[in-house]
Amino acid sequence: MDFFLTLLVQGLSIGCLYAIAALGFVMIFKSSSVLNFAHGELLAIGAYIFLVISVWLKLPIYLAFIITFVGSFLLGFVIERLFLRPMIGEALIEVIMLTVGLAAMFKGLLLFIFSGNTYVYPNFLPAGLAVKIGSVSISPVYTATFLITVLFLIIFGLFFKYSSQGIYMRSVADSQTAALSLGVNVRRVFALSWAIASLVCAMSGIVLGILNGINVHDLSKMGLKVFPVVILGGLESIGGAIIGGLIIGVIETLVSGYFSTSLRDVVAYVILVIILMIKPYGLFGLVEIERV
Amino acid sequence: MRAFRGEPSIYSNAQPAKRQAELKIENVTLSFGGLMALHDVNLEVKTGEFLSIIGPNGAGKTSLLNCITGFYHPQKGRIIFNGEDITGLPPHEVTKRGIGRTFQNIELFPGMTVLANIFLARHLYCNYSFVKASLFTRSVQDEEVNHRKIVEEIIDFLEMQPIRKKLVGSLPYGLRKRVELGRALALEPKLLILDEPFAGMTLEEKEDMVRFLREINTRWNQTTILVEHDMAVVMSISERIIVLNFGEKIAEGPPNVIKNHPEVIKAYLGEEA
Amino acid sequence: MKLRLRPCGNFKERYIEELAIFETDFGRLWTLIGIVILFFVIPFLFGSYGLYVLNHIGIYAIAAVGLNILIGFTGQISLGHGAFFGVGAYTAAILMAKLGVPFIPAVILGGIMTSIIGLIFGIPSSRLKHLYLTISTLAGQFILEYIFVHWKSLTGGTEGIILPKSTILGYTLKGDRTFFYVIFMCFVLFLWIAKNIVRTRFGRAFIAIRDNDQAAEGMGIPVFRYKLLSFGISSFYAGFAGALWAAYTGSITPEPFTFTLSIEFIAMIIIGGLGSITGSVFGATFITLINELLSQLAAYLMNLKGLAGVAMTIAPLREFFFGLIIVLFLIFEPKGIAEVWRIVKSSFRLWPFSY
Amino acid sequence: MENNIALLINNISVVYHDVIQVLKGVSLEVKKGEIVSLLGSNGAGKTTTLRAVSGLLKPENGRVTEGSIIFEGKPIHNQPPEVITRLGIIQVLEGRVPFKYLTVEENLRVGTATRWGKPYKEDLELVYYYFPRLKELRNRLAGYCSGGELQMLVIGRALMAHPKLLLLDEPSLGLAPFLVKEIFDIVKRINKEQGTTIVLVEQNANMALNIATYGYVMENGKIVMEGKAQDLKENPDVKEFYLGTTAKGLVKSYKDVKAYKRRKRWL
Repeated sequence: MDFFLTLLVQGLSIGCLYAIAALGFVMIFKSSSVLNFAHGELLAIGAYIFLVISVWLKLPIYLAFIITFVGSFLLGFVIERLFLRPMIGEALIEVIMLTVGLAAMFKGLLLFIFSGNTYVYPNFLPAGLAVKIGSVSISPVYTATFLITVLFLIIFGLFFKYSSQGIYMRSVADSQTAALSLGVNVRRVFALSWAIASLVCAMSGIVLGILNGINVHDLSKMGLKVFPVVILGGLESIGGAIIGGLIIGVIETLVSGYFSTSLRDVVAYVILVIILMIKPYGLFGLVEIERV
Repeated sequence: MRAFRGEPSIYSNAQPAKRQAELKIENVTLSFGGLMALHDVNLEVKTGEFLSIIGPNGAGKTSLLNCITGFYHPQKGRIIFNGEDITGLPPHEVTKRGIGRTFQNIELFPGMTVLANIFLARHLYCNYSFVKASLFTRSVQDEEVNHRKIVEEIIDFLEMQPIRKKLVGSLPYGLRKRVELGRALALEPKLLILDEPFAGMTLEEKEDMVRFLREINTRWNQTTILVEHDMAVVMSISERIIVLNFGEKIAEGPPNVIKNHPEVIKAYLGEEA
Repeated sequence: MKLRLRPCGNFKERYIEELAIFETDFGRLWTLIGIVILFFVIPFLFGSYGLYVLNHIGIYAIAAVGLNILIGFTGQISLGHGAFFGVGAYTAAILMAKLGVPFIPAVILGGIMTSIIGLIFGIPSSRLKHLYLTISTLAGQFILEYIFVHWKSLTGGTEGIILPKSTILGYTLKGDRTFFYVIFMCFVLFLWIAKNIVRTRFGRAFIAIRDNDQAAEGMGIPVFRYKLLSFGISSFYAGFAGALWAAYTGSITPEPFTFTLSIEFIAMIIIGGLGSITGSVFGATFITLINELLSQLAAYLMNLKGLAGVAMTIAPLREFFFGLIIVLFLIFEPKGIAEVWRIVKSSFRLWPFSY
Repeated sequence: MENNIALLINNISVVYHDVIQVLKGVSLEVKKGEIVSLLGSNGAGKTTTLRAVSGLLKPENGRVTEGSIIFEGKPIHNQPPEVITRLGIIQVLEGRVPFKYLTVEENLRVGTATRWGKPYKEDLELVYYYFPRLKELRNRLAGYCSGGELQMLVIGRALMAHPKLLLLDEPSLGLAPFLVKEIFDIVKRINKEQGTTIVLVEQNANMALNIATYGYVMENGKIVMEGKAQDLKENPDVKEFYLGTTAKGLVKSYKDVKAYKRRKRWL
């Protein structure tokens, strides 16, 4: 039983990581229906900016956070302006393919600069975050992840449901022409969503970095891991991303605990296919409204 | 004798027996998530008849058409076409049995030309196998040419020659409706179902459309069901009219009866029609 | 016989004339000349490395054409074609190495096996649409990859399989030139079949499903059956190409059949032009050449004495440039090489009078 | 007198994709506070004219190549829609394009995009005042609303932007007769009570000329006729080809449609 509990807690913690890694992805999808294949690379970029500032330049942690966030926010802006804006109006698959190209570019650049080595951050999390429930103890990293996940869930939930900017973003994803006709600044919406997404990615990248160390290959793989997570929850749903993350995290840990570690990576996809056959729009996705 | 204008051979050569279309709808009830779209609707259509269905928006007209054509499946009731129960069949099977339709919001294939759109409807009558098609044998060629001829006849008939090679996406609304009619005709339907084919048309285009519909109905005995809001059109071309309101049939009869039916005036036409 | 030239208007008198692939006898002539050059000149122009690259282009082009039928014509995006290519390769390898099946049936069975797998992974398309379907094919990719690596008794795990020499009717295929003929004969045949499929009722139904599946259903097209057919055809193409590749390279490991290969296939058809058979060939050529060029460059730098140290760090730039080229292509010519080709052709035809 | 003019379209030509010319020298003039209706057959260029004004040509790859469009004294042709909508010109698209996955109230809130950050509660009440039905539906997804409700929604959505000039494209498309009447009544009321200038593109010429003060007839990318709404209603050609009333003033019946096509004199 203890073994199961340990696995469960571990799974939930990993699930939180997946969830937080998925947030930026959902952000972009919700405003422009683009599947971002460069997601993992955005995570990596955020993590590396933080690494450079906190470890190599030895600036204080809070400053490192601020600079990373501002930097990645701007980076998202630039990416949108340089690469995605010329694609407005093109078919979706071409835009998706463009993010594939971006992924290759970023990965190549990161490997060129940092090579494939793994780096680690210094430990800066306060020890007070460590929690012990009965015989199971949770390390500070996981507590922090959990707190950040909940925080983002609330912020984004409120943002998309109630704020004007959030509603505009959803309207653009729904019908660009109608949004244009009402004066929604579609280009600004896109730019903003990439900027915010990139910021969220940086946050997730740092969290992942604290836990597993920073490695280009690992982080870019994480970008693919996000797909089953968000699809499971339903592409448009923030809450769904979190629940999807938790489900996949728990099942993966249980499978690698009880069966074999090699099954770990593939089990997420098997679950995904099974769930999609039962619920074609994920657990919480919008069911397509079709009328003839 | 050849008409001065295109006369589709699928009509002029068709055996009357092939045009038989008896539709019976018995106690059809349909609801979406608690919302009653159709309630206990009964109706009958005979071969060669021109039936119109009118009613306010959201009265269930399109839902009824969707039930007939298999896009929706009613919870209760039966739909019988030429003696066969077609209630649970998927749309493509219904089409195969001889029910062709147009759609309310125009469901054409925007990336294809007018010609290709209509050609697609000949799919039902392309009989060659996959192997033959991939080798493009002589028999496949002959069949293709044959269908091409029929498509051109329909284009002629609907006076669409100038736009044959245009992409449908670039056409104005009224013409798209006409392409949709052409596509439905190419299915050689026994029963033709038209969902608001006159919407967004000018008077002139409506006249053209009336001309086409009347010709296929009177000359070739095409059984037709029409859903339409334009009273002038409905009153002048239908033999029988059915009025739906809130998913229920509130009136049925020839145009002059419907025109003066108090309930219809109240629910649909407005005080002064 | 009257030579048919391009008319300045539409003067065709019979519908059969419009069915022809080539509008003029010049088109037919050029194709004939092309085929003659392909089989009688090119094999002797290039050395073994040149033929090696060409053979890869031919193999990838077959797979890309198949994928284009699925994505470009039917509108179902598959991210699993890299693995499908692998399924074909493994099937052929296992048949040839373990059961001693000769080359021709092994390659064909490779295609058939893959098309069965493709059909299985196409089943979700009955319920899933758009991106949800795309991701389920991604799942297919990873599940197959897992099988390649972990079903050791069948696939040999990471060590892979070494294939025996391929023989056709007792004649042993060896050397790049012999394979060139085999590959490009298949290439011409498969291209022709693809052209035929897309210009008959099957192709029309595919396009209809891509453009508007509801309306297609209303026109009497059994949508799910056609989606499956499209999955079947495209995975047959991929599997067949994979089987050829396995026979050509002589040994296989799970390594090449990753998600990256799937992406490269998609890059080929997008750069070539979605919904264009010829475009897929251009795309396959382009991507293969870029890949070869970049790795040659990296190897060249590696061999330079002074640069050997730097070369290791320069290697990742290969990936960077690959991405950059895709991005630039998409931004500046989103309709693909097929569109460029069309423009070039039409301006050549009308030269010297543009417009 | 000059200040009285809200919109002035001065001899504009519009070209799509750099090759297809749709408008060939269209001029029209809209006075403040009036309703102008634009009649004509499909493909005559009515929608294109509206798009040229609202700036929605660009996403369709179209461009005003000649002439000018002046709104309240400022040239606005070939400006992006974000700029034009902020001047108070809002187009209601043909075929009702709702945001299907947003609720009715969220749809209305998108209408405030031009005035981002300003309070919107009062505007919501105003829309609900004109369309009480929308209030009942406020939490329903727009994708599940019926045609009439959607038409109310898209007009209401445009009202949220405080438009000075409202461009309505075929509001009666596919609506039941009594709904058409209701919608037109409301449009007329909005014009009266809010002082909104309205340009109305409509196939239902009868209704359109009833509420309009001035009318234009377009054919083949040109204006072929213009005049006071009253005068147009009396014009025999308009009667025959657009209103469908015969000389006696009775509503035309299609019973006597001839087997050949009649042609308009001015084509």
